[in-house]
Amino acid sequence: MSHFALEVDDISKRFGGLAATRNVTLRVKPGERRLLIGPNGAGKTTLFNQIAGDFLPDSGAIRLFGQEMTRLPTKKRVRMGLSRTYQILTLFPNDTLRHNVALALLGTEGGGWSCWSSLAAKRDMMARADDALAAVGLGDAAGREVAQTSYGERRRLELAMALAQKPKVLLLDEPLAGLSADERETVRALLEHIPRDVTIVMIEHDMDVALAFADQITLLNFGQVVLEGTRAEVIADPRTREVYLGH
Amino acid sequence: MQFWIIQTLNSLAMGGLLFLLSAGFSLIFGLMRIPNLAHGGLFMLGAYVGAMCMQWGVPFWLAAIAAGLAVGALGTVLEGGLLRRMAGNEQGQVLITLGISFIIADLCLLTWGGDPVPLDAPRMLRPPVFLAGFAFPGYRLAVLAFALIVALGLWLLLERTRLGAMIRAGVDDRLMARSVGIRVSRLFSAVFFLGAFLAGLGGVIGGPILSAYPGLDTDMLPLALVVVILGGVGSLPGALVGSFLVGIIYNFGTALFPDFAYVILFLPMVVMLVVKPSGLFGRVTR
Amino acid sequence: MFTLSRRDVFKTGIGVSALALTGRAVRADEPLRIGFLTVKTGPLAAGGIQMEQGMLTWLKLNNNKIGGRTVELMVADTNGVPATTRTKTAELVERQKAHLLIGPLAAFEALAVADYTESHHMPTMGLAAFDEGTQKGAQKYFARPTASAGQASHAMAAYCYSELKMRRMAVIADDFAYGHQQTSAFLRVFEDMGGKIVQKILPPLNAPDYGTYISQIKTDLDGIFMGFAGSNGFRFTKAFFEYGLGGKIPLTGGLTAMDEAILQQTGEDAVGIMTANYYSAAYDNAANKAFVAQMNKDYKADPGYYASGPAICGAVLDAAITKLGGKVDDPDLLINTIRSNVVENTIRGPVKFDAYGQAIGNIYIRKVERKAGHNVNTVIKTYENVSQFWTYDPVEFMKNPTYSRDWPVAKNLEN
Amino acid sequence: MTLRGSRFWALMSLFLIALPFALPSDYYLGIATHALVLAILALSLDILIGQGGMTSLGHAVYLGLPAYAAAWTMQNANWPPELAIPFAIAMGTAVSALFAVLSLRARGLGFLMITLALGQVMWGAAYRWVGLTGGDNGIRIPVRPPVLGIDISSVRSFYVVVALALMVALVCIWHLERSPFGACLRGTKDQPKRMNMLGHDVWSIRFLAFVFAGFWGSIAGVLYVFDYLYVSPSSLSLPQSAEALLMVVLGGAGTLTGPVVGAIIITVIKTVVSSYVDRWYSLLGLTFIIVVSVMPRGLVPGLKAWFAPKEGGAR
Repeated sequence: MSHFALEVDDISKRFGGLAATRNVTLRVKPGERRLLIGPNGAGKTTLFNQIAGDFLPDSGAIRLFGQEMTRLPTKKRVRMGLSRTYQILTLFPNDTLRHNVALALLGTEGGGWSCWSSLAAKRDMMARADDALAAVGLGDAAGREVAQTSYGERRRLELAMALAQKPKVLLLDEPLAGLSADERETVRALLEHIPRDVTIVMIEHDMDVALAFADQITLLNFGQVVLEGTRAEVIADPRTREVYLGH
Repeated sequence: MQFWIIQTLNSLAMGGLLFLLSAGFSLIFGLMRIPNLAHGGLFMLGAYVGAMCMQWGVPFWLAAIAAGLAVGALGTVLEGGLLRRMAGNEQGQVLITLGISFIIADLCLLTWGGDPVPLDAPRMLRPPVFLAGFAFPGYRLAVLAFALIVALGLWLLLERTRLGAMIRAGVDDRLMARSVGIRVSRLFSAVFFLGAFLAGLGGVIGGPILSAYPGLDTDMLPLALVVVILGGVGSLPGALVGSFLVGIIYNFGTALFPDFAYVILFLPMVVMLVVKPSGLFGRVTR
Repeated sequence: MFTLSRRDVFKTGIGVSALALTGRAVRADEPLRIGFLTVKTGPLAAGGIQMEQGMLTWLKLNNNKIGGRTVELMVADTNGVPATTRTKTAELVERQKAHLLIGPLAAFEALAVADYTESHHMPTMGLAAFDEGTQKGAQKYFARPTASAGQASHAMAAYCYSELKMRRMAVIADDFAYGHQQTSAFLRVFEDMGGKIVQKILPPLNAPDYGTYISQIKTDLDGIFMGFAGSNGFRFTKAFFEYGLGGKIPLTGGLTAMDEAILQQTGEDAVGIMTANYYSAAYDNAANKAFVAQMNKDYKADPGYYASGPAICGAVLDAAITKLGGKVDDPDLLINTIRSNVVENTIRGPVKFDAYGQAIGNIYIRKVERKAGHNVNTVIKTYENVSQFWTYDPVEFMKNPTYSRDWPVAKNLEN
Repeated sequence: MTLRGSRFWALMSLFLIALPFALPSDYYLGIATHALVLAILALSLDILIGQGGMTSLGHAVYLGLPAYAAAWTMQNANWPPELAIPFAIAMGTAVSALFAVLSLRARGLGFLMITLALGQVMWGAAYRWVGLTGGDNGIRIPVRPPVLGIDISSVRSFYVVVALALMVALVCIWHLERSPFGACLRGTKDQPKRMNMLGHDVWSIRFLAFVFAGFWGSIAGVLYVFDYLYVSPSSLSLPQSAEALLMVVLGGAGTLTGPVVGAIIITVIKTVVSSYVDRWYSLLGLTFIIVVSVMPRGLVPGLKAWFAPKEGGAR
């Protein structure tokens, strides 16, 4: 069918008089690492929100592996293989890390309607939650409450939750935001190790890590795609300087 | 024809009364997100204090101001002493304001007894006004006029003063208000005072129509809720339009569909909440 | 705390064993324990407080004795909530071992405890005016020395038709059972005599304002009958005058439309309003004069509907228990004596009971007069020996539905 | 954790078994019964508040409506209680499903207002629809009928029924709390958007929680009418809803014992303390203010924190 893992086809979105997204087209191949860059307010997160289904575009289409999902509710998109992390941490602070990952697993695997059996007694699910945590180096912390972990650990928990869902396409919204140099290196290594059957679209401001990671880069400004290309192409293009530095 | 004219006048007069009741409620609700369930109690307390002042010989309008100030002061104390610590704790606020309303109701009963206490309108406003062959109470027209004056005053306060600008900023976005250096706690005290003042004032102005009696608080609070839900939380035009809307629904509704009198106000409230939870003029969505 | 619970255990033990032996045998010098159900908190407290004042005043005037026995009055506050009334009744009966009950205030409260008091064989002096209590729902251990909801309305209707020569009238009442029963009773007698009720308006009990209803009142009426409770009669009358209708259409009313409790507040607007009641603070007999004087002295208020009821209960009980020589341990004997007695000198005049436990007595038509800046309900006509069934045959009467919103059907409404 | 769990159940069972022996008379046992019926109502409301973060001010609907349904079918249609009870519970639950659809349009204070408005509509209907409900006079049941041939007319036997019902409710709600569904429900309370992004159907989770609350509320409603043998509009009024809310918040939302403790305290103030303190109404108000000021999360979590500081997160 389609050769693209994620296909954003000419979508636009207006809020009142303000155009948040203007005719954005994005075609991401399976296994690709795509980086979205652009100054604050360029519409990167707004674009993510539309891909995730938080709100619907006014026009255009969004497809996942050729399957139409423009108007599907978020939960269906997740079941189709889309996962996402947030720039601002949204975790369940009074629960354990294991519990957090279990909620992610319940989201894709179902089983969340069971009202009688104990969640803690779902050994299989708990084991997989622990595996997911171990994969991001949090194996020892599985039983701790989120409130008792460091910021860097929470960033990794975000990643563990998304990866536990075995996504086909993963949207990462600034996974390095607010991390120290050491932590950044840890997360970078984790990202490197994500297998290539997961397609990744990432928003990131840390150019050192991000540029090295990305296959293709898309530059957004004022809700529009300014240019798209490989690392070298985008760095070389004068429009990049223009967008970031303003003339 | 006469039916329509006189019920329209009734609706407007009641709308005016409801505006005096709910403007303060809306203000507090909108800015501080506090569902002040003691608002009915403050309104009733205003009516009793006004009646007491008038028994001491204080003229009506002065009594209204005095009751407003007294209730406003009480509101400020309650806000600073109890509610401020509950910021963000919705259930806590509900519980505390309910507790306050219990105490106000009980102490009013203890102080003024159970019998209704009448409040007399100023003498010159008492006789009915004759309009095209039928009589309409002069005082109710005065209440309408007074409500419009209060609305205008509040509008000027909100739109033309620095305090008003801060309040509006706070209603729209509290974080932003804080970040531009508004001292939110003092602003909250001021708004709570204003809201409670309006409740106390409204109690006295409404007194000649409603009088002061035990249960006035629980009769009035749901009306304030309906007004605010219909008009939209934290919006002055919303409170005004909501008040007149409730006046119209109540007067025409009970006249045309008397069988629905007990639910006439809550059905529109349900419909509004289901269709447009933010109300007609609501800026606050959740 | 500990001692309290131990004493309770002890008491319970005595109570249980005593009950097992002799029913309710207790020492003779023991006080007469009266459970008094009233409302002292919440929106219905106005009437409840007056009830208590009336009871205390009567006891004070009678040296705190009924039938020669010292009274231990156990006052319970029901908050006007049926569930609480039920609990409080259980407290009075089971924990405090009341010999008899007086109250409660509201009809729905009385209905909530009716089955309980009956099954516990607890003699109860009812005060709430609801027709069921002494008609189809009549109970063995129940006696009401005041009036059913419709009892006074019947007389008012007769007075309006015969004496005031009214033919076209409107009725307005609170939209709840007590209001319905008052207006339906009025409607029945008035229309049976030949009059017409052309308009029936039922504002909700918690109506914030009567303006909208007053605007609907027809202008070509001979009179209006009001079936209001609490402070609503006062609020309606004030609004009636505000809308310029005062003096244009005569106002009449039932038991509580222009009660003494709201009479002063209504001021000059009240003058001329005629209401029917089993009592008036202006009724002229020695018992009432003393009662009113004491009420004035202690509470600076004229007794009305709520305060008078317990005082009448006091007199009725006094006569019955005196006759029994102070013995109140047999509930059947007590209630039968109460119901078979004729008491001449209560503050409402003579009282006797019908076969259903409802008092037969005078119904007064009272007209508000202003004397030295003070409103009084002057008695202008006395209907003697009025039964709750008026002049109808009780059996025939009770074949019909109980007075309600829908019965009797108002056939002459104009719209 | 399991140890603590089993200790809780042992204490709770002991408490319920000991109560009839500890209380000096049937009168007090009757009050205990009233309190436990309301405890079930408070527990049901706590599914919404404590687990789901949805503050309802109209929960008395699920007390009053099934009470009316049971009373009406038994008194006016002569249904046996074996039929009337399931019917009443089904009806309360069905209405909760309908009201959930309407209420879940809004969140936070909007939700509170809409539940309040729906409650007022039901109250108005009960008050005004005299032909069906008897209006303010309500519906009486002369004697408590036997159910399944078991005589429950005495105070003691009915206490056993209520205590058993409370235990069943506690066990079910305890299971609910620990279950995957409970975890999801609490997730929607803290982070609804994230739950959505994790693939959960947030609306349906809330809907189901609302229906659960309606179901357990309806059980309380049926017990209520069997307890008082009377139902009137006051049992689905705003004060009754507010009282249920107060019980939950006073005792501590999101805990199993909190709503039970709240129900007991408020019932005791209303029925026992009010016999000794004239101004008990003020005292009730003062209690709310003090408890909320000193222990914003309620008595049970507050006391736990008091006695075991720095344990955190205990439920």
